[in-house]
Amino acid sequence: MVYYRRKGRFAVTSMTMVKALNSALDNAMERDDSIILLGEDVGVDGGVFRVTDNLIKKYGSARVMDTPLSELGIVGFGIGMSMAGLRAIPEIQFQDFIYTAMDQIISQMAKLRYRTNGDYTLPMVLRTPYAGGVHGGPYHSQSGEEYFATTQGLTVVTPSNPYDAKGLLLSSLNLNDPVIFLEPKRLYYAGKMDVPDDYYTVDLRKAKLLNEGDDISIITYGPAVPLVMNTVKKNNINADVIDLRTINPFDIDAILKSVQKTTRVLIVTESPKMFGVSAEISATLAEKAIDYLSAPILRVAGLDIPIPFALEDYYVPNEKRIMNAVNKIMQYR
Amino acid sequence: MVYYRRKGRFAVTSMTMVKALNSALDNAMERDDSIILLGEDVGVDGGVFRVTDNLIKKYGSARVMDTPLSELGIVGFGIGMSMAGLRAIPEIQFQDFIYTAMDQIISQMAKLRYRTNGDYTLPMVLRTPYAGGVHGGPYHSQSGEEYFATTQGLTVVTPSNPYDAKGLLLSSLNLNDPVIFLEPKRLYYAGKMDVPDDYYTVDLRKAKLLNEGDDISIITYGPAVPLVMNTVKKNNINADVIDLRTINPFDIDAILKSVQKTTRVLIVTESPKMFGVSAEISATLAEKAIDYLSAPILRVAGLDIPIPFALEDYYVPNEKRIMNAVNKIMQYR
Amino acid sequence: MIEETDISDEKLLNAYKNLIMERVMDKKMLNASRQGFLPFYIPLMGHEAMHIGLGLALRKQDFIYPYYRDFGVLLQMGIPIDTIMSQVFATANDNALGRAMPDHFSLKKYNIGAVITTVAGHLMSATGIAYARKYREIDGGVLTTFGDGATSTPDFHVAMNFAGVYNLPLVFFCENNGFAISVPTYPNESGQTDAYEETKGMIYKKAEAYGFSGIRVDGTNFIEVYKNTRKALENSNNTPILIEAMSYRMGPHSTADDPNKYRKNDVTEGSEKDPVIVSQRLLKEMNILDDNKIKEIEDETEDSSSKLINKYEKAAKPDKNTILDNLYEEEPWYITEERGDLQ
Amino acid sequence: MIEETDISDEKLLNAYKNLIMERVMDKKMLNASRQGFLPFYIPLMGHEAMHIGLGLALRKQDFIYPYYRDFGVLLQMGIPIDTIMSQVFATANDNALGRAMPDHFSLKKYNIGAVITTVAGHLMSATGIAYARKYREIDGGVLTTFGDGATSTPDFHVAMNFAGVYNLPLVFFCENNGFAISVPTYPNESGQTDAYEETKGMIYKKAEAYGFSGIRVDGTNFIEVYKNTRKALENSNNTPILIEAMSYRMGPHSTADDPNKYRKNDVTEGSEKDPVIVSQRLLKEMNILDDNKIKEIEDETEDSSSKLINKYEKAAKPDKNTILDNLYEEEPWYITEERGDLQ
Ligand SMILES: Cc1ncc(C[n+]2csc(CCOP(=O)(O)OP(=O)(O)O)c2C)c(N)n1
Ligand SMILES: Cc1ncc(C[n+]2csc(CCOP(=O)(O)OP(=O)(O)O)c2C)c(N)n1
Ligand SMILES: [Mg+2]
Ligand SMILES: [Mg+2]
Repeated sequence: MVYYRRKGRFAVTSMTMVKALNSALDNAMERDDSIILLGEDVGVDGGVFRVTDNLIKKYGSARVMDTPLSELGIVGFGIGMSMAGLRAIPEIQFQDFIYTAMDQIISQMAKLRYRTNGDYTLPMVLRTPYAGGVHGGPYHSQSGEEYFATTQGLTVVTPSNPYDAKGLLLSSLNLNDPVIFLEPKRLYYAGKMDVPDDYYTVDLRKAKLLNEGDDISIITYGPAVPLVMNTVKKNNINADVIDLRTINPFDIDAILKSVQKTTRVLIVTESPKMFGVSAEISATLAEKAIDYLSAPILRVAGLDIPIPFALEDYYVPNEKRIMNAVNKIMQYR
Repeated sequence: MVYYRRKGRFAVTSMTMVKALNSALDNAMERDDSIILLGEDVGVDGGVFRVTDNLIKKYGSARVMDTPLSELGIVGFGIGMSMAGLRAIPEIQFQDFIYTAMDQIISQMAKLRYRTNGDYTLPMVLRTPYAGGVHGGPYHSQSGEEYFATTQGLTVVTPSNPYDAKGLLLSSLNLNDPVIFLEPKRLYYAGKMDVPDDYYTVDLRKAKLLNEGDDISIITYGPAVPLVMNTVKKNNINADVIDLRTINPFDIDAILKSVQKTTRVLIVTESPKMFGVSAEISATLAEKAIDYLSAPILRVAGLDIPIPFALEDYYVPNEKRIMNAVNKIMQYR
Repeated sequence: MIEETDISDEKLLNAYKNLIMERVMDKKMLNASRQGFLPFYIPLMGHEAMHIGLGLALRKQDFIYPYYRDFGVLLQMGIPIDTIMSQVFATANDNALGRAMPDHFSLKKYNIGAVITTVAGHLMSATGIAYARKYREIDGGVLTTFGDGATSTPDFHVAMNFAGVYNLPLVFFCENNGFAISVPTYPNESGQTDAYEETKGMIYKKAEAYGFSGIRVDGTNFIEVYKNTRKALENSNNTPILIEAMSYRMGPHSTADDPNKYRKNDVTEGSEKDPVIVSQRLLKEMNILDDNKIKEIEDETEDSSSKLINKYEKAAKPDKNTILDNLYEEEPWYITEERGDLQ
Repeated sequence: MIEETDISDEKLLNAYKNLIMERVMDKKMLNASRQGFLPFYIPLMGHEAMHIGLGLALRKQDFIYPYYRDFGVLLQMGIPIDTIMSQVFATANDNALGRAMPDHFSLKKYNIGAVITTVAGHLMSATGIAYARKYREIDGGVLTTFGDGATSTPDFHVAMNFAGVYNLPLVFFCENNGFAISVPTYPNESGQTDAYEETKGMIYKKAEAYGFSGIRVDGTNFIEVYKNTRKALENSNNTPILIEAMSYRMGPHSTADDPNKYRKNDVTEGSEKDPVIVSQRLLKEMNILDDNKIKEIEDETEDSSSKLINKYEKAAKPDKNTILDNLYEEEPWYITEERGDLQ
C-alpha cells in the first residue's frame, strides 16, 4: 500500500484505521461539546470494532450513548438531536443492519434541508463499517453504498487508509449536511500509517490520484483500493489510480482529466456490479467523454449475489479478475 | 398513446390500468386459493386507488386483508405466508412509504432463496403505486426503482399500459421468486384500452418495441412511456422506442439489437438521473456496444432532488427536455 | 358541569374564536380544494378541540413536533396567519417555498418541527430533540402528535422505548379519531373489520410496556385537553407520558377519500360529540358565551376567513428557478448542470 | 422440590444427555473457532436448558422459527446430527451450501424456518407462517425465539401487533440472557449503563399492550421451559402468548467479543444458576440421575463429540462453482456472464 504522509509541525503516530477514526472522534469531541456518539455497544464496550474505545470514559454516557437495539432508533435519535442544534454521530454496527433505519435515512435525514428549504439543516455523520473482510456471511459483509449514493441529499464518503479516514471524518463533521460515512472494515486493522495526533481535514470533494500512469484510468474507492494498488504495482500497470473518497458527489474533474489522458477506463468496486455505483461513473463518462474512449468501459465488482459465508473469497474482486479486465481493455483496438 | 391489441377468442373490455390490475387479481384469486392480498385499506375501502375494489366481497377478509399501519408488517407478513406455501400480494399504499419495510425486502425477501440454496423460495408479488402524477409532494411522488434494481434477488417489473399491466402482473404471479411490481400511478386512469377479461400473460423478460425507427434508440419504461411516445409522434422522430417492462433483469438483447442499428441512445426515466436505473443501461452499453455508438449516451430524467409539492411539473421530464437531448444526440458528429 | 380552569375568560373566549375559525376555514379550504385552488387538503373536522387545547397548553419554551393534521394548533399558538396560509396554499411566501404538502409546517423559529407525511416518521426526531434539550438543560417540554394508526408503526415503538430508557421530557399526544383512513381503531357495529378489539385498542395503556404512564382524555373538550397537556408538559422533566385523546374524524381522511365506502358517519356536524357543540356547551355553562355571541363570532369568522382564502388562492406561486436550491449547502456539480435543463 | 411432569424418566434422561452434549460441543466448537477451523461461532453456554426445554416441547406438527443461538433446540428435536454439523461447519453437504453463518439453519422439511442474522428480522416471517397455517387449518402451533435485545426492535412491535390483531397461533419465546452483546437488559451493580431499569425490562409484561398475555419462566430449568412451552403450543390456537425465559449468557456474545470489557461474569460454569447444575439437581431429586451416571454421560459425550468435531473440521467445503446458483429460479443473463469471471 502506498500512503502519502504529512510530516512537520504535527506530532504523528503510527495508527490503524480504527485508531485514526478514534483519534478523529476524540479531537472533534474535545473541540465541540455538541457532538454526541450513539449506537449499539459504542459506550462501555467501545464498539465491536473498537472505534469508540475509551471515549465514554473521557466524555461520559451523555455524549457516548449505548442505545437500545434499533437502528431506526439510533438514526432517528441522531436526526432529532441534530435538528435541535447538536451534531450527532450515530454508529450502525454493521452496514447490513442499516436497512431497518432506511426510512429515517431516506425520508427524514436526506430530505430535511430540501423540503424545508433550509429551515432545518442536519449536521450529522452516520458511520458504519461496510464490505467484507471478516468472513461474516450475507449479513456482515454487505457494501450497499449504491442505496445511499442514489438518495438525493446525502453525501457518501469512504476512506481507504488511516490518514484519509481521520481527515475525511473531521471534514464530514464540518458539513452542515448529513453524511453517510462508510468504513471499509477489511482495512480497519489492515496496516498502520503515520497520522497526525491533532486535528486536520481532508477535502471531501476531491478524489486522490494514488498512482500516475498513461495507459489506463482505474477508478475505485474504499475497500477495493489496496487490491487495486497491489495489482497495479505487482503487474507494472501504467495506470492512473483514482480513489474517489467521496462517492456522491464524486470528483468529476479528476475523472475526466484522467480519462482524457488515458482514454481507457476500468472501475473496480467490492460491491456488486449491476445498478451499482460503478454504473454511474461509467454512464457519466458515456455522456461526457465518449469521444475520448478507445475501449469499452469495464467494471470489476463483487458478484451479483448475496455474500455466501463459505465462499466470500470468490465473491470479491481479485487480482486475476482485475488483470483480465485490464488486459481486455489494453488489447482493445 | 399507441397500444397493441389482442383480439379474437377472448372477450375484451375497455379498461383503465386500475381496472386491468383489478381484473388480473380477480382472475388469479379465482384460479388459486393460495393467493392472499394484504395492505392498508385494500379491503373494505378497495385500496386508495381502487385497485383491489370489491375483491373483499368476493374472496372474504381472510384473503383480502386490511392490515395495521405498518409496511414492515405488511411485507413481513407476506414473506411468512409465502414461505409457508401461500402466494402473498402485499400492497404498499405509496412507494414512498416502502422504506419502512426496506429491511424486510433487502434482508429477507431478496436473499431467502439464495442464502438457503432454495430450501425456501418466495413466490410473492409486492405491488405499489409509484412516481408522480397526483401532485402529492415529496412523499407521494417518488419512484425509487433503483433501490430495488440494485438488490440482488429481486425482479423489478413496471407496466406502461393497461394490457401489459394485467399480463405482467399475472406473469409475476407465476414466478417462484419475489417481484417488485411498480405501478405508475400517473397512468392508473390515464386512458383505457381493450384488455381481455380472461387470464393471459405477458413475457416478463422481454422488452416491447413500441415504435420502430433508424435514427435513435430511446429506452424507457413505466411512467415515462406515454411522454416519450407522444414526443416521438409529435416531432416525427425516427426512433426505436423500447419499453423495458422489466427493469431487472432487463432485456439486454432487445437493447443491443436496437443500438447496433441506430448507434445513438437516449434513456428516459421519471426517477432522478444520478445513480439511477438509467446509469446501468448506459454502463452496459459502454461495456458491450462502445464501437457502435456514434454519439454520447444521454439521459433525461427527474431532477436530482426530492419532489417539491408546488413545482412537481418542473421536476419531471418533459417534451422540451427530451427534444433538446434528441437534437444534441442527432447533431453529434 | 362547569370545568374549573386557571385561564381567564378572555383567553377561553379567544380560544373558542380560534376553534370556530378552524371549523370555518376547514370548510372553505375543503371547498377550495374541490375547486382546484388547493391541489390537496387534509380535513380537520372533529379535531378542533384537541388542536385548540394543545395550542393553549404549549408555552413559549415548549417544542412541538406536529403531524399533518394540526392546522388549528398553530392557529391557537398565535403563529402569524400569513405564515400559516402561505404554507397551506404553497405560495412564493412560504418559508419552505411550497415544497411540502399543505399543513406540513416547518417553523424552527417558533419551536415547531418539520411535519412529515410518513406516518410516525417524526416520532424519533421528537425524541432526539427532547434529548438535545435535556442535554442542553433547556427549559420546557417537547410534545409530539400523531394519529391512532401511527401506534402500529415501528417508529412508535422505538420512540416510546427510547423516551422511556432515557427518561426524556416528551409528551406523546395521540389524536385518536377512530380511523386510519378506512381502518377503525375499534370495531364498529357493521363489523367491517375483525382486525381490532377494544382491549387491543387501549392506546394509552401501551405506555406501561415502556415504563411510564398513559392517560386518556376527552378530545372533544378543549379545556380537558389543555389542562392535561399543560400538566404533562410541566411534569415531563420527570418522565415521558402518553396522552390518548378520544375524538372522531368527522370528514373524509383527505380530499382523495370517500368515507361512505367504509363507514356510516356516526358523529356529524351539530351532533352532541361535535367539538364545536361541546365547546359551546362548556363555555355557556361558564357564562362566557351565549347565543348572540355565538352568532356574532360565526359572522365575523365567516367574513374574515373568506377574505383570507380569497387572498391566498390568488397568491403568487414559487418561482420555478428556485427548484434546485438548498439540496446541499454546497451545490454539487450535477445540480448546477441541471439548472440548464430548466431553461 | 420434585417437579411434576408428564414425560417418562427415559425421555428426561435423554434430554439431559442432549443438554450435556450441547455444553460439551459448545466448548469444542468455541475451541475449533479459536484454532481457525470455524471462522465464526456463537457460544451457547447458559442457554442449554431453554434449548432442551424447547426441543422437548415442540411436536411434529409444530413449526419453529429459531434465532441464531438455538443449536441445542435442533439437537433435542432429533434433527440428524449430520444435518446440523454440516451447517455449522459450512461443508459441501450443508443443504444451504454453507451460505449462511454457523447456527443459521434452514430446514423446511423439519418445519424449521431460515435463521437470519438480523436481530428480529424473522419475527414477521413467523407471524406470516402462523397466518398461513391458520388459513390452511394446519394442526399445531408456531414458535419463534429471539433474545432480550430483540424486544427493542421495530420487528418485535409489529409482529406482536399483527399476532394480536389476527389472533395467531404463535408463541413468542424470548431467551433473556441478560445482555444484548454488552448492553444489559437490567441494570447491574457496577452501574455501567443507566439505560435500563427493572420495570422497563419486564419483557413478558409487554404482551399486554397487544391484547394477549405474557409469562415468565426459569430459563435454567428445562422442565419448566418444556411444560410452559408445550402448554402454550397446545393453547396457541386461542391466542398468541409471550414467554420470557430468564437465563444468563455465560460466555462471550460471539467469538469476536470480550465480555471482560463490560461485565463481571456473575454466572460461571458449575455455579448454582448454571443450567447443567440446575438440571443435575432436578434429575437427582427425581432419582433419574446420580453421580456415577453423570460421570458416565460426561465421558461418553466427551468421546462422541470429539469424534464429531474431528469429522466435520475435515469435511469438504462447498465447490466454488456453485456460488452463482439459485439466486433466481431462472438465471438472468448477467449471472450467466459472471460464471466466466470465476474461471
Ligand atoms: C408509513 C406510512 N404509511 C402509509 C401512509 C398513508 N397514510 C396516510 S395517513 C394514513 C392513516 C393514518 O391514520 P392515523 O395515524 O390514525 O391518523 P389520521 O389520519 O387518522 O389523523 C395512511 C395509511 C403514510 N402516510 N405513511
Ligand atoms: C438489526 C441488528 N442490529 C444489530 C445486530 C448486531 N447484533 C448481533 S446480536 C446483537 C445482540 C442481540 O442481543 P439479544 O437479542 O439479547 O440476543 P443474544 O445475542 O443475547 O442471544 C447485536 C446487536 C444485528 N444482528 N441485527
Ligand atoms: Mg386516525
Ligand atoms: Mg440477550
